[in-house]
Amino acid sequence: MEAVKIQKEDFSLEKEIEKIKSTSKRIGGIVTFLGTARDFSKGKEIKKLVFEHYEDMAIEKLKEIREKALERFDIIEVLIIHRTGEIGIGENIVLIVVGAKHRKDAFSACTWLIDELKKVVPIWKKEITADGEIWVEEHA
Amino acid sequence: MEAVKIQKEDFSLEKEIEKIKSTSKRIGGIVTFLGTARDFSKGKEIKKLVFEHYEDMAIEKLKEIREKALERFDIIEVLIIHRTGEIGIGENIVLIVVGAKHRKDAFSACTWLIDELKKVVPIWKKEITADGEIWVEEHA
Amino acid sequence: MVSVKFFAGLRERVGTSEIKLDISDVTLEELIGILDEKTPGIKELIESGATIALNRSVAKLTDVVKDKDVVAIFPPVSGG
Amino acid sequence: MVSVKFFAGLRERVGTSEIKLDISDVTLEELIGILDEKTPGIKELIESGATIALNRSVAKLTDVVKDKDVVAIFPPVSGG
Repeated sequence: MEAVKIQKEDFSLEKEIEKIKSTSKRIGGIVTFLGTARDFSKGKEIKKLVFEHYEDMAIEKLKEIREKALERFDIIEVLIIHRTGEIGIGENIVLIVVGAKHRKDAFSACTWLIDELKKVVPIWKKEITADGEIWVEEHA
Repeated sequence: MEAVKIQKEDFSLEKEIEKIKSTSKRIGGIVTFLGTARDFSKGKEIKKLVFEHYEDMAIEKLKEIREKALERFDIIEVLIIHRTGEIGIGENIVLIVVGAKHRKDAFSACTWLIDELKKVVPIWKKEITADGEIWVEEHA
Repeated sequence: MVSVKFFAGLRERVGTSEIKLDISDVTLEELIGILDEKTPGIKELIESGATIALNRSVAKLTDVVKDKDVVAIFPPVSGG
Repeated sequence: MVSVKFFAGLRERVGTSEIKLDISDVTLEELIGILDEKTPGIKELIESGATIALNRSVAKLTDVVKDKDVVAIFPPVSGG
């Protein structure tokens, strides 16, 4: 099982949840965060998004935050997928799935993981609007 | 769209997520909680679970907590499904899906909803173990 | 006629899922007294931590039950 | 040979995704000085908030770059 992935293609939530479930019968709560492309951001209408990533380092960083989460929280398994390239409005961008015995640990780990991903993983978002293209560069 | 459901059959996460997405292009974060049947609870090995519910009131209470969440949090849509009857180990029990512009609101609402569901919705769980059947009756 | 429903562990301990009572304009406290005369021990079971709902809303012992009302008595919920 | 990669907005402002430098045993600070001589203005771009990674780990300006190392210079990340 590849626990972290960066890919152009869309992903299936159902399949990723099945993967998490198949790792242990001790799982009682699965919390997922799915980030999707909004049509509006800070007053600008968005037509589509383009993601660029630093391939080697981004995968390493995803592995690193996954392992930190497994150490820090009482959880059983974590899967992370981030898409790259062009992403249309309403499409999936990122998926984090956390399986744990108890829901509180799954919620804490999932919240921590997406915050951390947005801080340390070298992936960049460009918003394509009617007025032009803008790299999003504010700090998390 | 039926926003809250209690049903014997399993449900599809993918379909519920598609429903949430189709309600608005403003959604940027979708947080889901999926409760599944663990094989172990407080030192006892579980063979399966049986859920009983007070039909009329359970549906009303699900609608009530959904509406409260929509008032209390800056979120766009909420779907809740709870299964009833016999549920085998590893199977799905409950699904809560929350769509919001921003992830923090989606996480807060989803956590609040599952806590509230466990407190006020008239559904009861019986654990079937090798040693017998036990209704779970501790307070949340 | 008032319908009194029992659920889950309480249903099993009481031994039935529903009791119909030909009463009206009594408080829930009085209704429990009437139930206890018919099925001794019910009062104790209820007092050991049951929730009472009147027409699908959680109720107080002083609430008054009328004809065609539905009373539900159940143990702490454990869904999710 | 040291490879210097640029990403996202910084890549567009610098105008290239990679510059190869035939250097070794210099600090990252010295490397930036060398880049700025070849492409004036890079130093300012980097100092206005870029992250510098050396062999895929975030690095300090005093870290030393050796032959075959990979340096990456990029703006604040915005994934997720």
